[in-house]
Amino acid sequence: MIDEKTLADHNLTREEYDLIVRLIGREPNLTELGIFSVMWSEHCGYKSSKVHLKKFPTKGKYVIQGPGENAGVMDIGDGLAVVFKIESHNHPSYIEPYQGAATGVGGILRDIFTMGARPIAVLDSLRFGPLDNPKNRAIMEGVVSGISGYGNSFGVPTVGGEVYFNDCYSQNPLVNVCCVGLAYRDRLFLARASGAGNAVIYAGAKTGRDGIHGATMASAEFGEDIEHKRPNVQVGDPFKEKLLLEACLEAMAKNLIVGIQDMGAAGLTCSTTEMAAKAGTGMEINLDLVPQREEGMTPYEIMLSESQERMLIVAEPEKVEELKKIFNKWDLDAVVIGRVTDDGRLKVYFHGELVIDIPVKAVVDLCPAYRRPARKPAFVNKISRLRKPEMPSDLNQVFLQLLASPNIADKEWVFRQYDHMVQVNTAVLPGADSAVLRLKGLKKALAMTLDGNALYTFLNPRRGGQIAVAEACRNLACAGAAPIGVTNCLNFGNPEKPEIMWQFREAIEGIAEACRQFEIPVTGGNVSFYNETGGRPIYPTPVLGIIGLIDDINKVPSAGFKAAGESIILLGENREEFGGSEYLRLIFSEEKGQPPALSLAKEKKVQECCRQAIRAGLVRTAHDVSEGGLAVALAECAFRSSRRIGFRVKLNDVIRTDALLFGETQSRIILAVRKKDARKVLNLARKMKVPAKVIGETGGKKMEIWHRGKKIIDLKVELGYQAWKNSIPNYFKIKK
Amino acid sequence: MKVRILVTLKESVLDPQGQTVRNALHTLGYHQVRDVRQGKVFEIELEGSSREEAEKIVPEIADRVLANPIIEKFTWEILEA
Amino acid sequence: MKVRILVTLKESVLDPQGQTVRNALHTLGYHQVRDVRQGKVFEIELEGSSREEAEKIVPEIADRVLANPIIEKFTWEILEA
Amino acid sequence: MKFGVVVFPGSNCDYDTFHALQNVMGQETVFLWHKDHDLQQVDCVVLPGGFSYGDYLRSGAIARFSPIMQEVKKFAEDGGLVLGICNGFQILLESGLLPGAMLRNKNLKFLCQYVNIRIENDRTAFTGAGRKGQVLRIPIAHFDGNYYAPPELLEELERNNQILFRYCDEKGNLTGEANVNGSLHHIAGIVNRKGNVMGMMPHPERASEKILGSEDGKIIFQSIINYLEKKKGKKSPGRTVSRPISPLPPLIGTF
Ligand SMILES: Nc1ncnc2c1ncn2[C@@H]1O[C@H](COP(=O)(O)OP(=O)(O)O)[C@@H](O)[C@H]1O
Ligand SMILES: [Mg+2]
Repeated sequence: MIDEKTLADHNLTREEYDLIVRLIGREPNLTELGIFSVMWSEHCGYKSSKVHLKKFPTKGKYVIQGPGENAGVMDIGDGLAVVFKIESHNHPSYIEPYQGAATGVGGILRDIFTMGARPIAVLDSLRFGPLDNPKNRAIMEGVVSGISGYGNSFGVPTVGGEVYFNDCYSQNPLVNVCCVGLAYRDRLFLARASGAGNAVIYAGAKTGRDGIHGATMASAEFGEDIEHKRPNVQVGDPFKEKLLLEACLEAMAKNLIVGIQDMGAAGLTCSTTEMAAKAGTGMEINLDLVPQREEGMTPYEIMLSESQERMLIVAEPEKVEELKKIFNKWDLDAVVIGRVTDDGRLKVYFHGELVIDIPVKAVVDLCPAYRRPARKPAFVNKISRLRKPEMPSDLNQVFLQLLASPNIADKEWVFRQYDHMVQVNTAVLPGADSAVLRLKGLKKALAMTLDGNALYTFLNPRRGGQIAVAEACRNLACAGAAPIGVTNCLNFGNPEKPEIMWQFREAIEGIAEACRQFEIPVTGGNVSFYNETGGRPIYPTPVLGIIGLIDDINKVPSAGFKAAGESIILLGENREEFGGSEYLRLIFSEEKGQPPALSLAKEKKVQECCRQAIRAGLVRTAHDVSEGGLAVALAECAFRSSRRIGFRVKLNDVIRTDALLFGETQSRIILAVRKKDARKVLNLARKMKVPAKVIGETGGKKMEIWHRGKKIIDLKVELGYQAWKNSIPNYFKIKK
Repeated sequence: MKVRILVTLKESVLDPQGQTVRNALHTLGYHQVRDVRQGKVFEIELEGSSREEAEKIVPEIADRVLANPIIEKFTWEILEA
Repeated sequence: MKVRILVTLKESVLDPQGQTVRNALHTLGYHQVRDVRQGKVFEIELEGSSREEAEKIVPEIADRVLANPIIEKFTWEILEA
Repeated sequence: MKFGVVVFPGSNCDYDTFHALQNVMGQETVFLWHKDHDLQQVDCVVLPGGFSYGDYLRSGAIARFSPIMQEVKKFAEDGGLVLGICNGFQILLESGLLPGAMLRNKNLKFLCQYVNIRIENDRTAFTGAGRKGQVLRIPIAHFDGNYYAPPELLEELERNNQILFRYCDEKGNLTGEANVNGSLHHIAGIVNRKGNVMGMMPHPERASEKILGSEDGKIIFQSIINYLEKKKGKKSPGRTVSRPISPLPPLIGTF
């Protein structure tokens, strides 16, 4: 009955099928095959990545819950816990940008509140093809409004993120969304169906034929047949999700819930089997009781539907009535559809017939793990060789061009569409290195950031992974925050290709090494493979989401200059490095060379020094040096000051001027301090053995940079500001 | 020439807006209302177009710009020739 | 019974959505498009209603709920009896 | 004074407003559930921001039918103070408690940003603590804040001094650029003829603490408190927050 075509349609190999037959002791029926197919998909089963993900450090003093649950949980003291996780929604966002991105937000929000936390912030990492192509603009417009449409309505602030453009994303945009939630430490909930005899309750939206096989879609490469995958897209209902949030949190606070899991990828299938497997129990459900939006749905469709805004809850029978009352108060359905059993099996009834009967362990825990072959791609050595570029004649012009590069230009066009202030906690709004959220009633605060540099990772995946961690932590350090936990989204091509697997393995090892060095545990994340269309993979794109803790929110510096006449200090040192820079890419169209060198030990010291200076109350402005180099970082400090204060900087490093201005040497932070405090900061740096010097002063209406006695940059702040500010909006201006 | 294009969600696609309107109507006592689907309407004025031209470009416009064929469908008609 | 209600902005109210669509169409080379107005369409399924009942309640629903009379106007028709 | 913040399904600034009134302004504050008919003897009703009923039909269009709104209408007719913020303003317009309507922002995008608004009339219950011409820096966050009214009505609003706030630049000039959503006459907030019902698009509760970047929003809350104290002839107890402020909202809707 199950032929090769059916297997291929389910993305299962003959070997995997044989394993299924062995595990359940007979041939599966089609519905059971569907269940294995989604649960053993790359998206749910992590079959190509599992062996490598083990390399991440996952323990640490703050960790309450590491990988394996819906989200990671960190203890931040005062009886509070932070719950956070990142998720990709790449393929759906290409097919239907608005709904794809919107439901991506919806999914990650549920991951957070299913654990008992109230979502307090969202961050988004977006990657598109270049904006001169109208198709890319349409995708970006749709994605941004989808995120805004869902998050704003739900009432969670979208406080930060990143946007990056490169042709490799034209057919495969990336939409990664990270959510941060806050919970009481002693009121966390897990996805466990404990206690045989307990009721299994279905809550939330009705089930329709939405997104059937979304998970397998996320686990396959796009070919020419993309058209027929289209119906998989789901429509989100943020209003319903908001009600679901309030109802769930209320039921949790009233202690009515034993275990709970959202129905995300693979819907009922995933939530029933996982909850039972984790608790070592079984489950029996009756599909006739599942609220349905459409008529004539088959067990296959009901089990695999990915309709949004649904939850599966396990509760003690005597609490069911009160639970229902709460959901009804919030105008939501909550119905008992089955019960927990102790036989370790998932038994599903439909029209009085037993249509599924399989061991949950087989589905959840026995998915094969592959150690896929890895091979260093031939191109790596070739692209890492770089001839030094010719020195441009007009550096001011190059500077302006860089400021207007969409990768560097102001992203306000994006975050202005996001409600980034709802919940009245956002103390540092988008536009700074990291977002800062106050915790009402407390002095401590949270900082958060998303970071990744795919070009670096493409050129050298191991170092790219390390730099992503280093840069994210550096962003936190600029807010005075110490990193406490990591989540990550690994966006890669087809893992069945050894070259992709090599990139993946290298990047993971780089990230793991850096996390170990910074002593921060990885508490969760997401792997998105098969980001290829027509055989062309994206650049390997790891995105790191890191949470930091701030002792005293009143000492957080701003990202822009605060006043004229302050000393500008550079922590770290300038080196002659061109590889992987935006400068090379934009001006010379070269995506080549080695990414900047990184010493994790030095990086850590620079960050620690920055943090200590901030804690001592000495720092007025802090900003790290990243894409675009030192000149761009200084310009951003000018642009982000409310009065657009200029600067004059004098440098004497014996390196090429263009490398000094635009090279992306790591481990550098710009500080602005009151003149009288400059000495104190330098002393602190000397004690910590961190290179530091005063390089100039804030003030005036111009950006001036001198190199060894020669003025090399001389530009009105306003001119640079306009180029930086208008670049992205100009692409979207409607031509009348 | 004036044409009208109606864009609505495909039957099987969730329509949260329509559902909310239906619920509101029930609350107001309009229990006869069994189902509501909400969509968009575009009224387009075409300059000096013939019927043949309209028949060529209107579906094209609807498909490329006004509707997202993945989740929406459209119908159209000529209001004034 | 199935009815269709069209809700559009009054002529006197500026319709930026319609204008944006028109501009987008011009950019794509559809220069025949002189004007676009965008509105909403509701398709409502009424249970066991007679034509008289529909004629009573549909305008009522449209006026009370579906359209905001300050900025919008509506028309309606019976699709299926 | 006693404030009541209405909770509609989809409200999402309910706790923000509650926090500003209770924890920042030190006033007794309660939530009012949309299915209830009881206004709990509050002195002022606040309709908070958010997306009541998802704003799926039109912003604020469905909330006006909820049971609590019948009471709010009566309360307003009897002269009670009603403040609508953002979605609350939209609900007041839809329910006819304030004149006019909201269109989509002129750039057809959701806008979340600080704006400057100029106080146009400081002789109302909602602006008494400020002065005419004063510029306040308060954030907006909305999709439909492009105020519209037919010409006769606009003229009437002008004539009766019902326009309380207009979008302006930081110096108070009514530049086209400052009018980010395209509102007619730069209108950011209006009051009814009787002066007891006010709606504004900017969010004063988001601008009530220094740590969030602005405290200008407090002027609106303070005005209301001053007005009520004067009317009732007694002082508000002032900052009387006894409970520690919790970083997480209480359970909304469990009352
Ligand atoms: N997609 C986005 N959503 C929200 N905020 C964004 C987004 N993209 C960029 N930002 C904000 O713009 C600012 C600049 O981003 P970026 O240049 O990537 O910062 P950095 O290099 O310091 O990580 C940051 O505050 C960031 O949070
Ligand atoms: Mg940075």
